Amino acid sequence: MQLEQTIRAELAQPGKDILLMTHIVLGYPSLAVNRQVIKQMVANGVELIEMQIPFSEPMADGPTIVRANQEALEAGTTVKECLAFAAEMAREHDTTFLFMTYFNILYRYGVEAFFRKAKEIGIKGFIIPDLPPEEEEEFWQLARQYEIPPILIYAPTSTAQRMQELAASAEGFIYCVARKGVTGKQTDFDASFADYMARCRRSTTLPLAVGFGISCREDITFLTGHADIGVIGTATINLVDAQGPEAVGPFIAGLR
Amino acid sequence: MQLEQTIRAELAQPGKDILLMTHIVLGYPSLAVNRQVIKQMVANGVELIEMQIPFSEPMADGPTIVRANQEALEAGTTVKECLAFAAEMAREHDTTFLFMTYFNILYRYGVEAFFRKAKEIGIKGFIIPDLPPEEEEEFWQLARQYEIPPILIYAPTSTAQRMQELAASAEGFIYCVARKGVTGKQTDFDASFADYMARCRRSTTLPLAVGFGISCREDITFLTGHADIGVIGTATINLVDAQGPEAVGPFIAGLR
Amino acid sequence: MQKPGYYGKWGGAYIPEVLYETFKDLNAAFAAAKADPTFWQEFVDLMATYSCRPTPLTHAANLSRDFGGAQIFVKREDLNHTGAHKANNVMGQGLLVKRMGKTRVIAETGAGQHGVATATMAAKFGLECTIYMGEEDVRRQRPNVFWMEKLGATVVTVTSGSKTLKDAINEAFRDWVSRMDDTHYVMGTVCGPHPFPEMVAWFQSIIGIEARAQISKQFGKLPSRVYACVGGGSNAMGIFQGFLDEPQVELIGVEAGGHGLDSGRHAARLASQDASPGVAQGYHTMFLQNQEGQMMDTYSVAAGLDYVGVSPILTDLWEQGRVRFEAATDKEVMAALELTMKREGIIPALESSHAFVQAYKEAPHMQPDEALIINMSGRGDKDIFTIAQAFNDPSWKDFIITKGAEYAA
Amino acid sequence: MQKPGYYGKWGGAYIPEVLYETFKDLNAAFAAAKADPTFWQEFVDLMATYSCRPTPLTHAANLSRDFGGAQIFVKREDLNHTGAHKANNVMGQGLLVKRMGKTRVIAETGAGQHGVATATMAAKFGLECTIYMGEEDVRRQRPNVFWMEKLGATVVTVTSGSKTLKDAINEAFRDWVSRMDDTHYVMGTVCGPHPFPEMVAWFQSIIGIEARAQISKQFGKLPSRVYACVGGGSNAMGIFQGFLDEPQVELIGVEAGGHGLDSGRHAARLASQDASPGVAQGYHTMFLQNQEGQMMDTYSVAAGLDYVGVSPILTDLWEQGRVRFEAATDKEVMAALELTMKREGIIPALESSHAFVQAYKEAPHMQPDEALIINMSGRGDKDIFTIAQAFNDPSWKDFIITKGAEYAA
Ligand SMILES: Cc1ncc(COP(=O)(O)O)c(C=O)c1O
Ligand SMILES: Cc1ncc(COP(=O)(O)O)c(C=O)c1O
Repeated sequence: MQLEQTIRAELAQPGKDILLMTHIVLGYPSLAVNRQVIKQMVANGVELIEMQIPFSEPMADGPTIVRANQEALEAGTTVKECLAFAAEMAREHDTTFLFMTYFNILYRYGVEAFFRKAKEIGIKGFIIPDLPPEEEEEFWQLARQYEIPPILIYAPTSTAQRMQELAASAEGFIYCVARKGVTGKQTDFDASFADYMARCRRSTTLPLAVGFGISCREDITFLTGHADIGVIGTATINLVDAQGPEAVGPFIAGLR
Repeated sequence: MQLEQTIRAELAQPGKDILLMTHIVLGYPSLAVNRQVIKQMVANGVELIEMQIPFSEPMADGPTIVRANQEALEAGTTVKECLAFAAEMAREHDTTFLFMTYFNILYRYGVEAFFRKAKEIGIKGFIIPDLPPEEEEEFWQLARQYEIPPILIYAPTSTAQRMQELAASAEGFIYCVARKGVTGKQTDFDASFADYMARCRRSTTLPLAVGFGISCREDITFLTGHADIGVIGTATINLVDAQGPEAVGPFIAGLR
Repeated sequence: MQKPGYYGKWGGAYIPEVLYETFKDLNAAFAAAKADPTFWQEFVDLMATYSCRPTPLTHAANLSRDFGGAQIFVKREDLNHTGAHKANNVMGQGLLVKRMGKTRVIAETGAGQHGVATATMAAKFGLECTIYMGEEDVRRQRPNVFWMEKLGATVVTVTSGSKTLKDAINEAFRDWVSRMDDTHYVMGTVCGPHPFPEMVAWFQSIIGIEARAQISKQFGKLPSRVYACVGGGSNAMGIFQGFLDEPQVELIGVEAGGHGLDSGRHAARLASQDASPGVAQGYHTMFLQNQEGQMMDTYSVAAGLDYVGVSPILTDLWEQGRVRFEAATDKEVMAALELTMKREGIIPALESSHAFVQAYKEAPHMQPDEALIINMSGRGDKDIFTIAQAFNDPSWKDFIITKGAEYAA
Repeated sequence: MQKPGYYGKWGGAYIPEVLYETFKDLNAAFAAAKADPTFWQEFVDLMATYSCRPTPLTHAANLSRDFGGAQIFVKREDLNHTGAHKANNVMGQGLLVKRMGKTRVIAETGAGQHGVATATMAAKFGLECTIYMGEEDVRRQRPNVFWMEKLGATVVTVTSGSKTLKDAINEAFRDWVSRMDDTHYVMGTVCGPHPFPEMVAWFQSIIGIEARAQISKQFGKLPSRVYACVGGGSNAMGIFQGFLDEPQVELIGVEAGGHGLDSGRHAARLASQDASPGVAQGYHTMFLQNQEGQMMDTYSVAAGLDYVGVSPILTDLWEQGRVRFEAATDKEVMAALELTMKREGIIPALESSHAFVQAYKEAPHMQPDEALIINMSGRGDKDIFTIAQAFNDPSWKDFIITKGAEYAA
């Protein structure tokens, strides 16, 4: 509820035809660099930031994020540290922070304890790619109880019926995966993509985010009108790897 | 017939309690060395000489003779050369020469042609270890026709009945294999050996040769009384290998 | 009623949304196949004419005598085409793929056994085939890579994570989410999201059906105990299903004890104290993971047992007390392997040898009028590099050194 | 009447006198076994419970379709325990050894297949075991040496002659003449002195008995042609016996063409002009020998076909025109092997691949309502060193170089 309202409010601002959600793998290459990167993202107007708590089995991620997860863990990043870091970020920045991770991280922490902690920190939503609404009834109840919406996902393979099913229990926004596959590969924004977005739009009144393969101004320009939020994931990781955290500001600034 | 008479005549000579039969692999190490060795054998009183025509599959021979066969062949020794060499030896020396070889050599030459040739050369007997009397009827007929006796073999495994069977078609002498196994290993001349020799003796009136593992004066001394002929095989090959052909004369001279 | 795909609280289908329809179709196709008696018959016929089912049940007369206890019977899955029980599952899924009209299969492989079986099935059914294999395992199991390639499969080396089986599974999922329309993922064991555990268990049940009929015929009564090694758990589930409804038959799963349960270098989930409940690779089971839920590096001399998770069905049976779990160390495994070769002339795979260890420990304490069955999940001659190395065989090493020098020249 | 042990003018028993009694006993024991129906039943039961007989008859549906001619069926001797038809003969002789009360067995081996099978049988029957193997073959087939030793056998490297199979046979005979009282020589093929050809053919006839029943059941009528590779000839005799009395079934033996029949580097006795009648290794047959009767060096990519002689029974059938002989070159063999792997998911041994070559040449010219059977005498995965080398596989070579360096360090 709260998340959707925040998004609607941002979109209502003049000239804001599309919002930006960026992604970061906590602990990669280090929390210190994460801190710098987030600072630049915020400074350059990013509206939502997805913080991925690293997991050893990132099944739905592509090679870049897989490697980032792995190196973050090898560097000793713990869930505890990630939570403390997230608390710091939420405190410092007036931006919408979400957690992205795999279900096992919550499960081992204790699902309710995790919700409680996230609430306390000020996290506004969860993205858990390996948790379909059919599993873990308790999780969905806790989400309502703690008012932290788990962001549901549409895929190009989702039928209209499935989309409606998902929409019925969705809150905040819907994450539309731009194409089949994992994160980090280029997406073709062709006619079938427009059809897909139209299908998404028909099935729900919630804002739509589009992610997977969004990496440049052209992509964001194309998305504008189709989607409410453009998600930049792998692109910033590659950027930081290649040019360091300072490159993030100008990159973000140039997207819209 | 002829062969048995020759042997009996030799044995009738004063002081000749036992005859000596020596063995040579034709072409090993060369026909030239064979010539020297035979000369010394004859000069030192050997009564019978077994000339082995080399064969690629000397199944009944031990390592030393196997190697000798192989090296003779590798050096290019042919059956034709062996026959020519045998003819020369028989011409030069007034000694009893026999051919030892495997049946395939005769078979490929033509069995009758081989008998004819051997007769012409003056060969007095054949020893063919892979030809039992049950095989190759024609061969046994030719043997009678050409009066070249194939020397039959007794083994420690031969029953009294089998010995009698063999004796029935044997001529010249009987070759008693001293022990199980192949040529070239030491033989234990124990009580069971004496039993074996007694069995051999009971089964036939032919002279008995004993071979396999006879290598020194003690062996010959022991055999005297049990056997009519002592067969020296591998021992001379080893001697020539180690000390050259000149050592053969003194060795033979020292055996009786 | 229990939700489908759950075994007690274990199991489930924790899958990315993009696979939702794929799993819906797979569930439907599997349900239809299961309901259709001609499908099972087609499967049995295929296994009878292409593999050599029924595989024999061999009485290990020498070892039974030596131990002076139970009569030891060995279920000979090693005699399957491609050398292990993996063929049962793979050929079954192959028939399902044909029904679904898909044209491409993918699979993970650890030991390489499942990869070879899948490549074989793909050749037989005319399917395109890609096999994911951890870099570590590619290094250890080059012969299997060679055969997969020769059978026409593409082998992709997985360099992420611990570069072993679990990472190959992740990578296969990544392929699948990219290309689900024409592709079926041939999961190699009774793990992963529903319906895989149920499906793989169903195809592998052919082992237990046969074993039960065979022991009754050859021994005249049920065995007292049945032993199977447990990696993911497919061969164990396969044979156990023949006896699950007979409470007097004790079922024993044997996990990889590696350097010992205290060493931290093992892959024992249910036989050790080191595993805890978790959700990964699409299902809920006991995993070897740290406090925070990160999977640990496991270890075993047997690549096929070297895995962090275990079948949710077995976890449930363990929790119920229906299946007892034990672990065998590498050392015990090599000794049991050597003994089995010398006394019975059979060469169990390193994986299978784990089951032999536990049976040999218990046989002497049983009665000669009792029987036990060991499931020999595969043959060991495929493992010559690992086995010869584990025995530290000097002439083998010389041979490899010489060959290496010859190739390098 | 024909003398026993003769097939036309071929065969016989050219044995040293010291083995006379041994052969007498062996003939008697074999005759008694043959006359005793419980013996054959015991043999069939053993093969059913220890190996996996009946081995399947697999319809190679893809290749039948590809060639558009005869329906191709493959008799799967590769699925035998130890991976080849050699097991049939060895287990049969093992039962005979038990009857004779001997406690030690010896055998020759070329490819290593017969050695492994004999070592296996010896382990199973609790016999002492020595295997003779040419130095060349030990070098080529180290994995088999490793398994023989692990199975408890002593492997003796034979350094005489050409250091290959024929020399191993000579050496085994040398052992036997030294120690016939407690020792049986398990001859590995339908060669050697009587009663070996008859005995080995008898045990191997189980292949043909099964194949005939299977083709009738699976195809509804007899095959038009049956193909088998011929080294000594045991797998060929095994399957041919199922169809010898049906003149409309054409029988084709395929020998090793090596680098080609004109090259002089081959092992084709009956399919080439290079062999002539001879007597060696205890029997009379066609040998590859020179004018004076010295055996020649033979050559084949398949160690098991690399032999100077051939079964006297097959020589007789060839002379009678009942069996047609062809040769397959190494090159053709590698191509047929590759095709069979890719299209049918089966990996024939290099030896067996010779039979596939000829069948593939002829299948297209036959009718789709005709069947042909290929006897797949063994599996190829045992031959990885030879096969990977023959394919000149670069990653295999890298793997061996790396392993070699690791061991050398
Ligand atoms: C021979 C063999 N046995 C057992 C296993 C373990 O798998 P599971 O526990 O699924 O039977 C494997 C896996 O590769 C294997 O190859
Ligand atoms: C698989 C296989 N096939 C065939 C042969 C050739 O022998 P035979 O002609 O006696 O069947 C061998 C011999 O080692 C073999 O291993």
